[in-house]
Amino acid sequence: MSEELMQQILSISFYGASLALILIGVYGVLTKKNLIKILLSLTIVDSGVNLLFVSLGYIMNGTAPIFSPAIMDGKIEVLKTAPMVDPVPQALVLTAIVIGLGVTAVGLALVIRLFRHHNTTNIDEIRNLKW
Amino acid sequence: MSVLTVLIVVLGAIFLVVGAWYVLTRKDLLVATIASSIISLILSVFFLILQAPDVALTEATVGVALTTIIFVVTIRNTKRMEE
Amino acid sequence: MSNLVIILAIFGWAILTYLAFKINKTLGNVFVGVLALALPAYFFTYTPSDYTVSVMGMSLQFGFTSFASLFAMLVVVLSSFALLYSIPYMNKKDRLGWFYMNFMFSVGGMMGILMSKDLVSLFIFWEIMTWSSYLIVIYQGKKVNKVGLKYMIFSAIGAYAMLMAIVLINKWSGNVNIEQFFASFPNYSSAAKLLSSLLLLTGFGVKSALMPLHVWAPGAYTKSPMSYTAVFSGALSKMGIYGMALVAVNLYVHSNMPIMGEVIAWAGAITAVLATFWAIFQNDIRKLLAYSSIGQLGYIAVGLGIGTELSVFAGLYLAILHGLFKGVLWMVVGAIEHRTGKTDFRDISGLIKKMPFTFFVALVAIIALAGMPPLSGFVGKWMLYESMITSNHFIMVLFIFLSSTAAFLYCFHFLYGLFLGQQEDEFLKDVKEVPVLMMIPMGLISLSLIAFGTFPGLIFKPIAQAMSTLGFENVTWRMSSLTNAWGNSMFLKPANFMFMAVFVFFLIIITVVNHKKTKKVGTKDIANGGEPIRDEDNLHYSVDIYRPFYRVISPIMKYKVETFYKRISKGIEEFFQFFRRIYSGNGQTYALYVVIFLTALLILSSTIF
Amino acid sequence: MKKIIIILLLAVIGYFLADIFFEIPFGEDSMVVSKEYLDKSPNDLHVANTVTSIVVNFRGFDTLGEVTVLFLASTAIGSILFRRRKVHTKLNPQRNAPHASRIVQISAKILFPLIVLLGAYVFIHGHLTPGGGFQGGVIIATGYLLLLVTYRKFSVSHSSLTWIEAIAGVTFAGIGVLGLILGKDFLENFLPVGTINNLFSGGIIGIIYVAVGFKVASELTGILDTMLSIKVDSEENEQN
Amino acid sequence: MVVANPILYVALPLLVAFLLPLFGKIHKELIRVVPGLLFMFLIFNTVVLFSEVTSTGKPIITQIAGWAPPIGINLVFSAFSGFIAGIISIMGLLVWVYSYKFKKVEFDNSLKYFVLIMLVTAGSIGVVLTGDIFNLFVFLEIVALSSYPLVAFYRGRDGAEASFKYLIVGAFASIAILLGIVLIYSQLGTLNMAEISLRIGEMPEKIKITAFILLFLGFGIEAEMFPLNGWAPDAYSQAPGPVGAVFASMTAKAGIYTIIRLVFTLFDIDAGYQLLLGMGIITLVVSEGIALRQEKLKRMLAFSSLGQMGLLMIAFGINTKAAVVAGMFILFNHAVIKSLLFFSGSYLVYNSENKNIKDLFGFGKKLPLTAFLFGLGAFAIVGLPPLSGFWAKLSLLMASADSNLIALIALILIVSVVEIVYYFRVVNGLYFKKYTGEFEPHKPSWNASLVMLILAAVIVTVGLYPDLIYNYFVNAADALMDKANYIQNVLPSNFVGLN
Repeated sequence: MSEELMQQILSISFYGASLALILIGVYGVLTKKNLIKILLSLTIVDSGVNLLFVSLGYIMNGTAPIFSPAIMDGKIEVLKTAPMVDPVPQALVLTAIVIGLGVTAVGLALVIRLFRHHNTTNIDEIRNLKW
Repeated sequence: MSVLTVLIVVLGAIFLVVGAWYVLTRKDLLVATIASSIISLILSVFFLILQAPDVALTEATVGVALTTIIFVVTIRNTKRMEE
Repeated sequence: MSNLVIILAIFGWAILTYLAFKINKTLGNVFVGVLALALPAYFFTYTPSDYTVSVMGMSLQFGFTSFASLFAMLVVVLSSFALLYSIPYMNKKDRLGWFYMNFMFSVGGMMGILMSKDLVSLFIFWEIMTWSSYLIVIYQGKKVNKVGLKYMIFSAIGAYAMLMAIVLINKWSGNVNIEQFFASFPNYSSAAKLLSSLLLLTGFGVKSALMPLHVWAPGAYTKSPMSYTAVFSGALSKMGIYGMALVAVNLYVHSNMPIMGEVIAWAGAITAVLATFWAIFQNDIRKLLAYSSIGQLGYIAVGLGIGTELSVFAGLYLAILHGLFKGVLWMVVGAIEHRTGKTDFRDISGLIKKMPFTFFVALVAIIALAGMPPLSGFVGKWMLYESMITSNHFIMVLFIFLSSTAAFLYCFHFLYGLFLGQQEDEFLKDVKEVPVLMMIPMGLISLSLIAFGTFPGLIFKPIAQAMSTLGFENVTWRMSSLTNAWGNSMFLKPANFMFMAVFVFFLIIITVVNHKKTKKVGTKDIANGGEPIRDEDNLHYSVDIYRPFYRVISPIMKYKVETFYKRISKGIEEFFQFFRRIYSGNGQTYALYVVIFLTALLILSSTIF
Repeated sequence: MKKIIIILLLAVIGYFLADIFFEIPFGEDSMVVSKEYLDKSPNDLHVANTVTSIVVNFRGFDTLGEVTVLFLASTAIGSILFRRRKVHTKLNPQRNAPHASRIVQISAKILFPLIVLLGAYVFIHGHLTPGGGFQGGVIIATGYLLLLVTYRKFSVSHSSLTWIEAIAGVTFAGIGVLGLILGKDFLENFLPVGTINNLFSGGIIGIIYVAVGFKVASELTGILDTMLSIKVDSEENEQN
Repeated sequence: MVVANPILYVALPLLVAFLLPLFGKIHKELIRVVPGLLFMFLIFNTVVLFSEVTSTGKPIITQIAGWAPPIGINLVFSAFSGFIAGIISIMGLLVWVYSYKFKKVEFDNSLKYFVLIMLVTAGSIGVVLTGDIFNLFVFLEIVALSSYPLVAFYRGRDGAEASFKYLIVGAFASIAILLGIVLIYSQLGTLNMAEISLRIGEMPEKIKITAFILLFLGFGIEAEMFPLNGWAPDAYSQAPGPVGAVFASMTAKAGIYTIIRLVFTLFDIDAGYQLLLGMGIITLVVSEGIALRQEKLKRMLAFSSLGQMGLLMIAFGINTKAAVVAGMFILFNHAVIKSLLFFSGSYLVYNSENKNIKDLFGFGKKLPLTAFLFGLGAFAIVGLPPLSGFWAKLSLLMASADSNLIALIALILIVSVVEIVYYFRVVNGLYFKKYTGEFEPHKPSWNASLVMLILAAVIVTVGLYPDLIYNYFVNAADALMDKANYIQNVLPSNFVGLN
């Protein structure tokens, strides 16, 4: 398999997968009636965005942005044998994942309280506030 | 990057999409939650392939373990089945 | 001393008065009295000077023109009398501090309007006047209900129309100075001319209660305490006239837009007729006076709208005069309300016996209102008719004639129903003449009305000076005679004496002839065809005395503007009721809106960006 | 019907997004600022793991925010599911259920220190190897989760959690402020950077990541404890 | 040692928030006292920094971790962002004073309450000050995550429901923002806002527009733009009284700030201004119209608040200097007046279950001061002179007249009439309807009264003498509109001039 084709296939799989995750997730948020399902869908969307971000930072045949002793030879000077992938998206995604966790956790706590209050997890039945 | 990796990626991508759909359609929330944790697992493999070990580790701990646990706890406190 | 200080002093004094009432009622009353005396004393002795304040890059100018000081005179005189009158009138009510504070605020607002030489400060003081009068309108609390809201809404519509005009003028003229606006108005494009003048007219028209915008007036006039209504109807509504005179004369007469003048004049004429009709059928004296006020303001608008020298002169004369006699009449109503606690014709009668002074004052004011010779109203009517005839407004003459004739009906109703007619002893038992402090203002204004009837030149002089601000230089006037376009002149002194002599003569004759036939009758004293009279039957003569007349003209009276407004407001509310459905209460729907919005933006991205 | 509309909407969005994304070439080097990071991380900071140096130093402010987010999440859950202290012992049926089987209990006992050790390793070596404060913290939290699930009556001491949380958080923010006090920037390194690939390298980065690890571990344990100890009976009304 | 530094706006609240549980262990009263000291320090910080900015005329750029802007994150304290940060910190202090005795809450609850209030303040200020777009996203998340529990703070209300709606929509916002950031980063390789703004021309047109749309959507949700603000009325109305003021004066300010930065600084898309203007008009009309039909006081206030946000968008969308100055004025007014309305309004309906407007009938006599201040706020927000609302409205109208938007003037004024109708309905009811006797009035504590009086004094003072703060608005507008200056100050070395 040639390098070009591989790149093509990889780009389609990564971009396609993340796009599909985002769209499926949004679809879930918009159509599922169960509160927990909605939050599950939101985590799926989050995963999609994260995957997209990381795959944008990827460089073909790059290595992880960690300087290992083999490369280093114990010297301060850094030797680069292979290009390193972009570390910034990784750092940002790290943050994004934790934020997503926080939001999901708060959302689930709200779900528990809503369930105690309304005795249901159907979003259509939780409509005390309207108009 | 070897052909095998490409193959894994393609399969994984398909599995991701199917898994996401499965999560949405499954009426049993517990199963859906477990399925979503499997999605996270595949994602963390993807991150590893994309040379992002830090993210992979985070996704593996947060997405696979912690998020799932919180969901399970919530389901225990509410209803297991989606009506 | 700059002009602005007066206004600030009034505002500061208002707050001090409020605090004084918190401490002690007597102290508060002293504060009110001090302002009532100090205001005219200061006003008639100081020398005006200009003053400029710079706010947010705009320069706001203050100073009196001679036109403004004409109105300022009216405001000062009327409000100081009304303040004096208030002291006994309001004595038994609560929250006096609040009342007087807002009273003084609105006086300060009116002075501010007259002092402003630029539109922004005019608007600011206009709004101060508006909300302070609103706060007085709603002062009486629960009884008021929706009147205050209606007043506020209409004021807001007017004020915002004015604000829009100001903003546009600022753009088109480059600044907000009034004189420069007039100077640059001829250079406006015709659309700009039309838009700015329509907006300004709406703004001023609301306060002067011109016909389609008068809806608030009857309620607001009747629901505020009478001592304030004297100022409200007498002076505050003149602020609308002030603005309208400025705009009408400066813009249309001098800038060749007579069509707008015609609009004002016709609006005034129609207002005069319809409001007078409405006044006739009222059973509440306050309502009667309120509609009468609206009608009278219509005359003034006619005068200003026609826009010839004589008509403007007549309009201004009527404006000043209306302020005075309507002030007295409201005070009379206040006096009656103060002593009897009632304002309905059904409940009041025969007050002449117990309140002769009030009757006399009311008589003078009513004659002035009706425009009969010995008193000053006649002079104004005379000039108004003449100006209409000389400017070929013959149909309008008919309207005005109809309205003034009809006005006799309610004038009679007023006098007869309240002071003459049936007398019930039990009703009159506790009624006394009003206290001296209330008599003084009423008496003094009535005296001035009599004086102006013979020597109208006393007011002609300041009006003539004021006319020079409006671009009519060298208006000729005489102290006690009227000349007309055809060269005839009428000397008022002999004419009035003659008229009075005839009047007294007939009075004596009628009294002598009827002396034996008169007898006192109560409201239940009535011949009936065998039907027993029940207690709840009110057989007061003056109730519904014009019912046959009403039957004749009822087809016209059916159409009320109010229903039209009601329908509009209802339509608007229902329209937004529909919008409320957007917020369906379902979180998912809100998320869907987000997605729809995103899709719309993406689809339209090629056209928008 | 609604679903079809939604699918159509999503199809439009998907079309536009796909249109955009497939225009961005995959796997090509388009680094601008990152080049600086890759250069400065080993040379100036002496940190082997560039991601760590970005997370803790170059973009340390983000991480402070991130730690705050977790802190907020824990506070938020506590606030949303707030219980009174008195009724805390009255746990829900789940917690009152019998303990897990003995095998599970013993293996949990054995596993727990190992898991904590792993977590500690991960965050202590955050600047050398993949992983760091978050990952290590989460791993430790899962260790506590194991205990919470296995021993139904096991509960974490809230007081000590509070202390750990506070001290760890204050260490992070305090190190930042300390930089200010020492006349440097907020979060700027003021310690010797050491030799690259040694444990003691990278100056404050290691310390901060350890603090983050403790913070994350305690927050997440707190969250888990709160969520697991929910009482079932209906809530009492509070009015404003 | 540095006494005042923009970084302290964020660092100190976080530090105190982390430490607050420990303070609670020392003495329970410290939980309430310490946040107040913090807010006072923040105001001191504002005063020092702002005087420096005013005297030098240049923004203060703070690097973090010792790296110059494109590499490290930086904070920009300019006449514009600093002004908003100042408003937020002052409102923070007032909210603290107000809620000092708002309710007898238990130890744990009041701890959480003050932690959340501090963090929402810190987050909002962080959003306003930061010069890095991903950092902005993080702070927006902090704001959102502290808002969710605040909305759901009381159990007796439907706060959880409101909070959940907010969470769903807010999650969409964060996804959209993150996607936008991803697109920008993939093309420009940087996250610094100054550098993005400098090099935005390098982005391919299509990607640029999509990124703009995504960010506009995300920030629009935070800025309570019309079709995206379904969460807002629920959140405003279900939150505890002071939190409504927090939303109006802090989070909404942060939201509108983001969208202003997006349109004014980050992107060079001219249609962005028109889009903002159009959305502002729609938001204004729809929200004020719906407010007309509300039966619940807080919901009405919420919709009115949305209307004000629309007005703000209009002001900034016109994009002339005069309009931006007017926008700053409205922003200031909205923070002050809406807070006063929420503060006084929540005492008027204190004991009412449903917070209906008809529950407060006749309270004018029962709670004279509170009712009076509510009335004053109503007068001010509809723009009656001589209160501060008038000048803002006047300057906005004059600005739109200068841009030949005559229909817009008419529209704003018509909407103002609608505003008058519903506010005066309440005021009328307050004073002139019969007291039902169903609900006991609750007298505000002295600290709440103090806060309301301070706000009222500000409204009246600014109304009487707008020049007192007018210059700050002008400076802020200058700082906002001078994009080249912003870039040059942040990136002195890279800057060669705008294309």
